[in-house]
Amino acid sequence: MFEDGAIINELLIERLNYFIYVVLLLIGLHAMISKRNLIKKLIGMSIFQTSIILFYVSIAVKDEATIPIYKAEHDPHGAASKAAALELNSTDEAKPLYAPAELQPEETQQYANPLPHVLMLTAIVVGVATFGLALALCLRIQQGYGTVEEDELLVKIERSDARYSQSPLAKAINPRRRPARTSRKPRTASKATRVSQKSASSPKSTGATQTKKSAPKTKATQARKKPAPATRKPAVKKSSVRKPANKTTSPKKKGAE
Amino acid sequence: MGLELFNTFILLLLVVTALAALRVRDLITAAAVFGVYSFLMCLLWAEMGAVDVAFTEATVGAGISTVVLVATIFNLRRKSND
Amino acid sequence: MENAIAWVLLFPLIGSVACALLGMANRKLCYPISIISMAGATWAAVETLFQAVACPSAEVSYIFGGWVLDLFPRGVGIEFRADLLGALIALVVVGVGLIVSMYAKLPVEKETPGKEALYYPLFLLQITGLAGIALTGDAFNLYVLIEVAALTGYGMIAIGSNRAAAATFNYLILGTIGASLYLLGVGYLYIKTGTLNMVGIQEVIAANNLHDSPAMQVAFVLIGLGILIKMAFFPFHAWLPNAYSNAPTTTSCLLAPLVTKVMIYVMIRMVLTVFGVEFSFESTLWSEFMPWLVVIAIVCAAVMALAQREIKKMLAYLIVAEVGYMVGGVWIYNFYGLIGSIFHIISDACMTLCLFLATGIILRACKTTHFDGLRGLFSKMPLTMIGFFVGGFSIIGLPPTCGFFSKWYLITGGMVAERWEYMVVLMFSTMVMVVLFFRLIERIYLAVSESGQNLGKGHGDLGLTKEQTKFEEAPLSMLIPLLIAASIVMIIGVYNQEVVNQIERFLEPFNLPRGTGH
Amino acid sequence: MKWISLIPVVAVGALLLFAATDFPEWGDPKSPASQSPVSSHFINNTGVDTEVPNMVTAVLADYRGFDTMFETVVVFIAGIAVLAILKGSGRRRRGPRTTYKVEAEPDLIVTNTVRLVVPVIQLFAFYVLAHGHVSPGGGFQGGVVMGASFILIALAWDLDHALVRMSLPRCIAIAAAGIIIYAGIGFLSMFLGGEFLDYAELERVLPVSREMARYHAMLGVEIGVGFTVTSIMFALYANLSSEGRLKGGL
Repeated sequence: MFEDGAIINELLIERLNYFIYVVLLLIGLHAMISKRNLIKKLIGMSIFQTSIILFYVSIAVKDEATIPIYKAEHDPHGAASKAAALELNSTDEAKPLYAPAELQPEETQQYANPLPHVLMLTAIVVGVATFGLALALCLRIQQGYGTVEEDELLVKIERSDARYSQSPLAKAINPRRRPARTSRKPRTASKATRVSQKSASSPKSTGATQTKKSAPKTKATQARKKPAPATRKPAVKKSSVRKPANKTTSPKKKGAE
Repeated sequence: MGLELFNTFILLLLVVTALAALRVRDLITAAAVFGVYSFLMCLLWAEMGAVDVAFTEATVGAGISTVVLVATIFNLRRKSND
Repeated sequence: MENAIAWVLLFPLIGSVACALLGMANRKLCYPISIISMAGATWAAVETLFQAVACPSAEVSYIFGGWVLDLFPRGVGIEFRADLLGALIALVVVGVGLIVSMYAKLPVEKETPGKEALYYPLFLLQITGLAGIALTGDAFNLYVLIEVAALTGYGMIAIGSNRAAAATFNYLILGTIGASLYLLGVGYLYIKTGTLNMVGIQEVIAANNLHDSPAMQVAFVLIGLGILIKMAFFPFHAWLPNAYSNAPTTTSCLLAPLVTKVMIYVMIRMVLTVFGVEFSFESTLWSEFMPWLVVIAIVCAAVMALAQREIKKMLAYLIVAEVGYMVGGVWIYNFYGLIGSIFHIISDACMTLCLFLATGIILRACKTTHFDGLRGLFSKMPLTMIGFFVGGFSIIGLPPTCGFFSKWYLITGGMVAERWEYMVVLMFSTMVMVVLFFRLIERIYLAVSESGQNLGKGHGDLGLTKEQTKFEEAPLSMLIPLLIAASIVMIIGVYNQEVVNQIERFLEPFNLPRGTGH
Repeated sequence: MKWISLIPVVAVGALLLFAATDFPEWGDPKSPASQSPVSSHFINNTGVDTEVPNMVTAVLADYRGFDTMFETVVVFIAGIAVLAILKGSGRRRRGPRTTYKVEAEPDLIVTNTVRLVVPVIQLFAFYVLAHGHVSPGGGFQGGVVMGASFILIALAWDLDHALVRMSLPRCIAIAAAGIIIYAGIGFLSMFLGGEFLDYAELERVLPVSREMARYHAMLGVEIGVGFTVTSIMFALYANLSSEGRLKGGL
């Protein structure tokens, strides 16, 4: 039905607003789905939301209508109503007469519909709230993973997930070693392991398996995982190394907070 | 007719700025173009009689959003891969 | 008390502001404040429910700002309407909120240290948003409340780890698409009907005969799509498992039972109250193809749940499967199916709460939720495990629990409506859940003898010492909410007829088919 | 892979264009939205009900005041959530921040200009807030402008300079106070016998008519909104520009 020239014509000429809002909405939606950069996704999200607001504002438009603020002759505190009030103030029933008069239906046509405007004020504010929150998330992701590119992020997340979802049976070679710090509080956990990394950076325990370019957390993962299945000794050694390292970090953390 | 032309012009410019904001690889530029987009939108709404909405969009969309976006990008990598 | 319906929201709202203010001075105050405000809200919700039950029209209407219906046209003010369905769901929301707020003390202290004054306000506002969704009678107000619930949800999930922040970002993008599509759909409704009040919209649809209007059809699709994204229906579920399994314990305890279920409530509300039965089921094709989508959704979610090795992830996929149940119950277009759907919202909220509370305790005790970390837990914490399995049995659908009865109605609905595919898939997923939970039972109950001896072969290298299987029950502030939740699951199961009576009374005026729908 | 994402986009687009053909004429005063009793009531009776000339303000703060309260709450949530997400996470500083090294000394011309401009901006913010009843504006716009003035201080000097004037605990306190003002007016009218947010009941404590009680209560509500928005907008900027560390310039 879109091949019909009349409809295209109607859309492009008479309802350009409706057409452009759809175009903007699609641009935003496509950016949200396909862009790899998280900030770009957010810009797309904002475009998506503004296009919907454009649609609502388009609903409110009336031909020949002005903005939804009373003109002087309808203003409840304007000159016209004051004059009326002064004239009629002498009688006892002044109050109902003082009250501004209701507009007649033909006068209603002079003003744009205020309701969509109100709704969109709310929507704009909700939009900026979401936007701010999403930016905070971006910062947090940057701090955690060092990137806001989705494809790089996915790789790093996959690596850290592989560590968290590892079975405690596979980890617990040494029965006395509980599967400590697996999934909760990864920040402190990663910190502890990182410090342990620094203190125990002698090549004997960790080996040459580390890569320099990845995030410290994943470094620690590899360092912890690799020696464990190989032999018992490095695991025991590592745990003994990590304990004091953990102790040294905890007061520092308290101080920072 | 003059207003209609203005309307059409802004609508087309909106599409251009929206595409440009998503296209450029420099995020600061993207933020700036996004600010332009918001401001055009504000103009359009003012023209359509939604003065309150336009005012809010001018302060929130073109103002605070852009500032906050730039402030965030300063803490991230400026170049984007797409 | 005539303002009870407003107090349902106002109690948590005041509580959150008080938490934010007083929590800055002393963060220990947050926990009692949240309990008090949730208790108040629960009282108000109970009161509202009783009012609705007592009222002959079975609904309580409350218009904010004094724009009463006699003097002003419908839709001038924002209306809150607690019919039986809305009041029931609101009660479930604040009830779950109360239980979780009791539970929250230790997990919040442990997982988000120093952030209590920020966490509790979000927690309470989440409940405000969800309870508001259940009660509101205004389509746009619903959008605002959805966003309140969504934004607090993002904050509550991302407050935890970096991984949670990454998961939240996906949730935020998808959630915003969903909410925006809903907003767009409301715009389409508005452009065709000129009102935002839910009852008003339906009046206009009926009066102007808008059943075949393309804009209305598209509005229906947009709203439906938006809600399906928000409720994590199968193809759109991508945000849910990661977000819930990485969230702090209290957050997942609150969000998992409520968010998806409240969105299903919104779908039922849209179908029955806003668009009307005739429009939703007869003028659109949704009742033709949705059951088939539900079949795909349930099968995929059940299989994915089967593949998980971690309780939290597994439960997250179970939620996705349960969403499929309830959506199917709506779209088979049958009286009993809808009863089952509504009842399942209630019972699923209770049993999911039960499971997540228990999982939180497991996580605290074992530091892991991996299946292999659970060996011998029964001898360590028997009460917690009983709570866990009450929830599990309810999900499977064993008789004394409420899950059995809601599933019973769903299956009856499928049978009466002759949607065999839906029935079969319900059976199938029940089987999957049996496998899931008995796999856990095997690990938790059977793998260790009572003396804590290593059973050795056949169960892998258990390597548990006596110390590890020593009786060490969870702290009372966590155990009591779990036991309350477990007993609620049983109580609703025992008194299921009372609940069903009210749901039937709510559904009576809609003239749903009791036989085949078409 | 990129073309896969086009499928849903094209589908949604086709759907929307399909519906667009069913819309009423552009700017048609007889369209259902413009003709509905609700919209005409707002246009015809706002003056009678509330005596506010700006219908948008009246609908926003009074007829749909409940929405607006939650809108304020949403802003509050955003502030709290951003604080919660970023608090204590910004200690590990790395990455490209150093490439945008800020000059140690704030620029003389900039600071002096800002010194001159900020009072004007703040005055304008008050004007926008208070004059929202008769002209475009209101609590949100005024609040945002006010918040922007603090952001300007933070930009011209550095964040510490602005945080001296508006520390983060104070931000939260002011934001909470805004909601308390808003909800408090609602409660007051509830305790005076009306529904929640029924400002007309305030006539019993205000020496004015029911309509003017609505008028004045709306101003109070807008002030509450302004409080919350001001502080949260600044808190957003402060947190995002410093990754939650709340130190240093941009």
